[in-house]
Amino acid sequence: MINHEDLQLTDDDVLEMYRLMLTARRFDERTWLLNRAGKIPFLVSCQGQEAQQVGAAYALDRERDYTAPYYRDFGVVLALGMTVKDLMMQAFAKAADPNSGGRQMPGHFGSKRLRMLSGSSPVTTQVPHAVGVGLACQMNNDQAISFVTLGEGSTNQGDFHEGANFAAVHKLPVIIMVENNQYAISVPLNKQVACEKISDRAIGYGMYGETIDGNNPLAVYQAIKKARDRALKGEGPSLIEAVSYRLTAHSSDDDDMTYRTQEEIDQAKEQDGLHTFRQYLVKKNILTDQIESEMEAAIKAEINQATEAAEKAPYPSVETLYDGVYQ
Amino acid sequence: MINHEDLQLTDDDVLEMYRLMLTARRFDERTWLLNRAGKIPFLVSCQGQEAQQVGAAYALDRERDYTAPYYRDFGVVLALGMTVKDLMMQAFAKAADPNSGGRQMPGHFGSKRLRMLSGSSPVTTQVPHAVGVGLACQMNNDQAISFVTLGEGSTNQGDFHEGANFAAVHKLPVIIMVENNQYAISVPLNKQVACEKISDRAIGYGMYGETIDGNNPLAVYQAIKKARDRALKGEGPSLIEAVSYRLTAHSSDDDDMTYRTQEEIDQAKEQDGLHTFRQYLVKKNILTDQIESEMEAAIKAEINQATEAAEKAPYPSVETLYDGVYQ
Amino acid sequence: MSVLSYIEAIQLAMKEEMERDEKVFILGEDVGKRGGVFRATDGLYEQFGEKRVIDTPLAESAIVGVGIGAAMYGMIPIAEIQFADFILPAVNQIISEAAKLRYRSNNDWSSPITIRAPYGGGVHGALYHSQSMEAIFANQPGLKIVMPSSPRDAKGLLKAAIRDPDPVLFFEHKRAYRLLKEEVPETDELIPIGKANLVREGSDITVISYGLMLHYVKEIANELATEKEIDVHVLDLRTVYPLDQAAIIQAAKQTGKVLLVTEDNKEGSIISEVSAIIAEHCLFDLDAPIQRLAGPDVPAMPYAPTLEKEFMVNKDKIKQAMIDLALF
Amino acid sequence: MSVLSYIEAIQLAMKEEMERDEKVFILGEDVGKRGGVFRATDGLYEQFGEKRVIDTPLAESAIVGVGIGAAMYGMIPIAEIQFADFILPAVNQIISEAAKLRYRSNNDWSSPITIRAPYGGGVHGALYHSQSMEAIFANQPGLKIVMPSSPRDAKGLLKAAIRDPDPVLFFEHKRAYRLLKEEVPETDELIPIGKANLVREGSDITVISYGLMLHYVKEIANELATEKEIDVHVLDLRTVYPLDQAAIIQAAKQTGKVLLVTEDNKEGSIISEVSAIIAEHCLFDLDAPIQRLAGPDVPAMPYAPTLEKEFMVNKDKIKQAMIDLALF
Ligand SMILES: Cc1ncc(C[n+]2csc(CCOP(=O)(O)OP(=O)(O)O)c2C)c(N)n1
Ligand SMILES: Cc1ncc(C[n+]2csc(CCOP(=O)(O)OP(=O)(O)O)c2C)c(N)n1
Ligand SMILES: [Mg+2]
Ligand SMILES: [Mg+2]
Repeated sequence: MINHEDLQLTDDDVLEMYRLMLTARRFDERTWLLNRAGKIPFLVSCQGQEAQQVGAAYALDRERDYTAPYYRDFGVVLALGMTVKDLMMQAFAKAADPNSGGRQMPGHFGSKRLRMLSGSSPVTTQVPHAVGVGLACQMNNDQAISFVTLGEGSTNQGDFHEGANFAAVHKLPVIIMVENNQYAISVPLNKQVACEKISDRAIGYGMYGETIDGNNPLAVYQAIKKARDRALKGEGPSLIEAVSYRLTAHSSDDDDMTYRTQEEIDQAKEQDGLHTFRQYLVKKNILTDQIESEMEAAIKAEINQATEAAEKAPYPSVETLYDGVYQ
Repeated sequence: MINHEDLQLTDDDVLEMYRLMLTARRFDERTWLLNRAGKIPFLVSCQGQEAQQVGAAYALDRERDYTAPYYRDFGVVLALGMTVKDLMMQAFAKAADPNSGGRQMPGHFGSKRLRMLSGSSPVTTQVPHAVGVGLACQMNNDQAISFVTLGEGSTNQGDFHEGANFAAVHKLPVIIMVENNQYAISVPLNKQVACEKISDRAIGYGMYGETIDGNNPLAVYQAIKKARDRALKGEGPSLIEAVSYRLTAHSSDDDDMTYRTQEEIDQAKEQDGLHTFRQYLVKKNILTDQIESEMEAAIKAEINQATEAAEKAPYPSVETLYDGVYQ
Repeated sequence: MSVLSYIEAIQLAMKEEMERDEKVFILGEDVGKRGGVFRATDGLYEQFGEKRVIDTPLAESAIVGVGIGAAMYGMIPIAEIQFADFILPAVNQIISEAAKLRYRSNNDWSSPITIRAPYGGGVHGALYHSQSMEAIFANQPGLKIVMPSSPRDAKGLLKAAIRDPDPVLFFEHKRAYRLLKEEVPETDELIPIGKANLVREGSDITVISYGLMLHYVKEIANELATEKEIDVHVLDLRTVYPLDQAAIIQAAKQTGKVLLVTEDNKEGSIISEVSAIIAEHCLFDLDAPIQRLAGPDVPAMPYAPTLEKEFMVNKDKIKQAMIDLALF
Repeated sequence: MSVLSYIEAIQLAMKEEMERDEKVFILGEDVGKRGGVFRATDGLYEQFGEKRVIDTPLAESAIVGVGIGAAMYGMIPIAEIQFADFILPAVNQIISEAAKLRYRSNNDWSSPITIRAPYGGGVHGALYHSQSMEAIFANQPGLKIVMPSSPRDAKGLLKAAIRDPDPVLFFEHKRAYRLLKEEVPETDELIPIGKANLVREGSDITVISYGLMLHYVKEIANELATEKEIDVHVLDLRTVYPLDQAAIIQAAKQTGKVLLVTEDNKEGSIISEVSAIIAEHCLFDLDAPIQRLAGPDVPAMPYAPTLEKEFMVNKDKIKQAMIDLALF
């Protein structure tokens, strides 16, 4: 495993990264419980992808850069400043949801304050948007970059192609990170694409491409950091493929046992970035038993409070239906 | 230059290829005259691309294969059995136009009899169609392949990406030939793409890719022949980029002097496939002065007759406007 | 006869057509092993194999475009769009290609594709899993748009769509999938596309609708007959494009008081065209302004239950509109 | 004041807005060196440079999508779609994204993009360079659709569209580009979006239209006043979505006899909604059925001049319809 010291990351940094990953995981687990208890109608899960999400977000300038996260990016948005309470408000579709005021489903992120572009449900539309932000950064000599994620299945949409090509032609400061979790709902990778690596698509755009272990947050951090440097130096966009595995069903509406086996999942769990990174931190003596139990307890408390607050919070009121169609 | 004997092409074959190329060129030249004389409202030109068009079509099984030619493919459709008269009927928008009965603009080809898919004006939509035909061939164990062309600018449309990826995943008998003539109307190649070769896009689909000299009909013949063999053997689709240069304005409505220089064009003319292939045939003593002058005379006569016939032919009658909306 | 749900009727229609004709095949996202995210293609992958029930890459323009190509070859594709909201990347293939292919080739080529897509709200689907998309396409000669209101209709209309020589958009209401159940004949029933269906004769008011809303209208019509002695004439459009003008005109003339119902946003909806047809042909037969009941003109229904409910046309709103019109 | 053609007015509107506000930029196919295939951006590349007049790759979904992204950042993009017919690959970006961005983010984000596209027939453009595309989008709350009928309107409306905080589709009639010329004030005139324009007061019949057709209607109204003493009330919709209901209702009531004109296919067109508004609000003010004059319901106008002429709504057809209605 890459050493965090070599990446100029402090022990506090990696502990914080782990805390964010763990928060995303525990939040996700809680929403499954809430869903099964009939308290929230829907969820879409990040389990198995926390490492790449937090590793990537950590490599950004979180005071400057623009992001267009996709629906699984709980790790990304937590790292960028969305709180557990914000996300719980979203899960419960409450008025206090900062993403959409309860208008959109969970996982549809967005916050102008956080320079996080509002996302929709049709996949891949965010790629051209992020490219447009990159164009605007370039036009305005803004020393910021534009970071966008999507699933590997979504790279087959025309908008991926058109957006990536546009970014490459204009050498825009854009990072496209593909979170390859091996499935597009039920469709396995080999029925989605025939190329060896999704990052091979970069060649056809004339941009930098690289495939990395998405289970290793440090590898992702490193790749995104370098991509960011290239972007700021005017060397153009990058296509980074982070490979992991979707550990849960696609969403609370899915039954993944209709198309894959428990053995396959169990095998993937051995690579789960949350656990391997935990082991790394334990071995380095950064994560002690005490720190870990305090961390778990704090996260649990935060999630409990958020759940309680969200349960109590009001829904958007009926008259607001008509607001915000036009300015 | 590749030798035609090495490709198992007879002298008659290459003479016929030249005749088709020359026919396309002379036809094109005539339509410019007709347009400037106010006799036809519009044309789109094939000049500079005849070599790749005829070379490719010659490599197909013209009794079996399916094609989806794009608007410049006068060389392709002449090789496939469209006649000069047919094309002149189209140029004049007459009822006898077999492509559309005068409903579509020149260059919008289609004939069920010739297994030539009907094309439209929005670029690149034909790529998924050709892939669908490839899928149907595979489903029906039909020993035919599906051949589709488009301009290099059009490879930036989402439909190119989606169609190519679909073909690759299902290993379909499809050949996508990109006719790279360096311009998309006024936009030069370097403002369209940043990749080194359009055929590099093949890597991202996991299909075979190759860039060839589109001015050499034998090189194109060879590449398409091999791609066809791969397709029939179940080895999947190919992306062939044939490089040439658009010698005329984009269409009769365009003024290319607003965005490129006459010097650039003059330089490109030196590579013009019609002339270099002519030289090859002359050097090989296949094209003698006598054969050439007879050929030119015959083509001229054919074009004259076609023009006369098309001028006299009736327009579609007014009542037919309402036909063919539904079966 | 057996009792089938709306989605079972749809599954059965496809199964029967695939058994009948080898050229029929299905393509779409998750239609294979998964049997569709709503399970409309349940069992078909097992029965017909992966070559006839194709899990495609996630790319709607290719799903439709490849389908059109296969149709040009002579196959009969059924393309599933996972949610109607996600049909938009395929609009160019549908409008520029499928709808115009026959016309532009002067009747030489055709594109007998059926495009199925679940539409409609009331399922906590939020902005992008709740929309009605028909109006976007309901001005494209060459296309047909079918929206069944019951299991029996769903089966008969889908079979007709599959056999139709022209492209058909087939929108299925996702809330109807498991809500509606009825006896569906085991015979090979085809219900003609392009014809509206007079589902109830009445003399007081005329209500014209389609899809799930029509189901509610039927139920309310029965309630009003007993509760208020209001006798409602109900026309199910079934095919929302092109419209069955003669049936609309006749239904409007029957009572002279017309209510049109859709769950789509109001401005620019299907019922606007229905209203225009009536205003053009039956003006002097009308005793009341032509009423339209529709969703509000906000982009789509939000996720929060308060807002979803406020958006959605429901039985209460329909009933009130019918009573108001009867009293006019 | 100087006399400008419709396309000169459009060019000038962009030039002035780009001079006024650095954030305004143009992107599209061939808009740069070439100055646009119709030359609407003529001279702007030279004046503002290649960073503000961007020749994009040939990909409409990216043109709109990148524009939306830049707009989210705070820029003001003017996206040119070369022909309105080729807007279809961008429909998902327009409807799912631009139109819904403000609403879905609860008013946090917005997308002040203007999308210009030349539409309309009568230019030997055949099936795919002649279409009217507005009806496809005229049911999407969050969008505005503007279609000017004169040079002065073109300039004032385009400037208003560029400054509008929400996405605007701006359809320009390509035959009007050089056909229409008039005095255009040199002042910074903004014409409000969302308001119809009463271009002529009259007492016999009301004609409502937009775009090039409105221009013809105006001309004929003047002819009929002298030739036949028919006094025509003419309303220019200007914004075809969302419609100015109050102005439509008032214009309909003014004469009680209404003719609606569009060059689009009839079924599902803008004028269907106009008719429905009138039928809902003015039924008892009407003295004649609401007439619609439109293109026939065939996919689009063919290339052959015989068929193009038969398809196209023209002055003769409009005049006849106006006389018929006056005599009703
Ligand atoms: C345009 C569009 N088509 C279909 C869907 C339905 N859908 C939602 S997620 C998904 C699979 C996405 O797979 P991938 O891109 O690999 O992302 P993952 O969910 O695996 O993270 C599909 C088909 C959609 N949201 N948008
Ligand atoms: C979807 C779409 N957008 C725009 C156009 C207008 N247009 C016609 S040809 C063309 C350029 C095509 O360039 P390329 O693909 O390189 O083909 P070439 O004309 O050079 O052979 C453009 C922009 C179109 N026909 N379709
Ligand atoms: Mg995935
Ligand atoms: Mg080109």
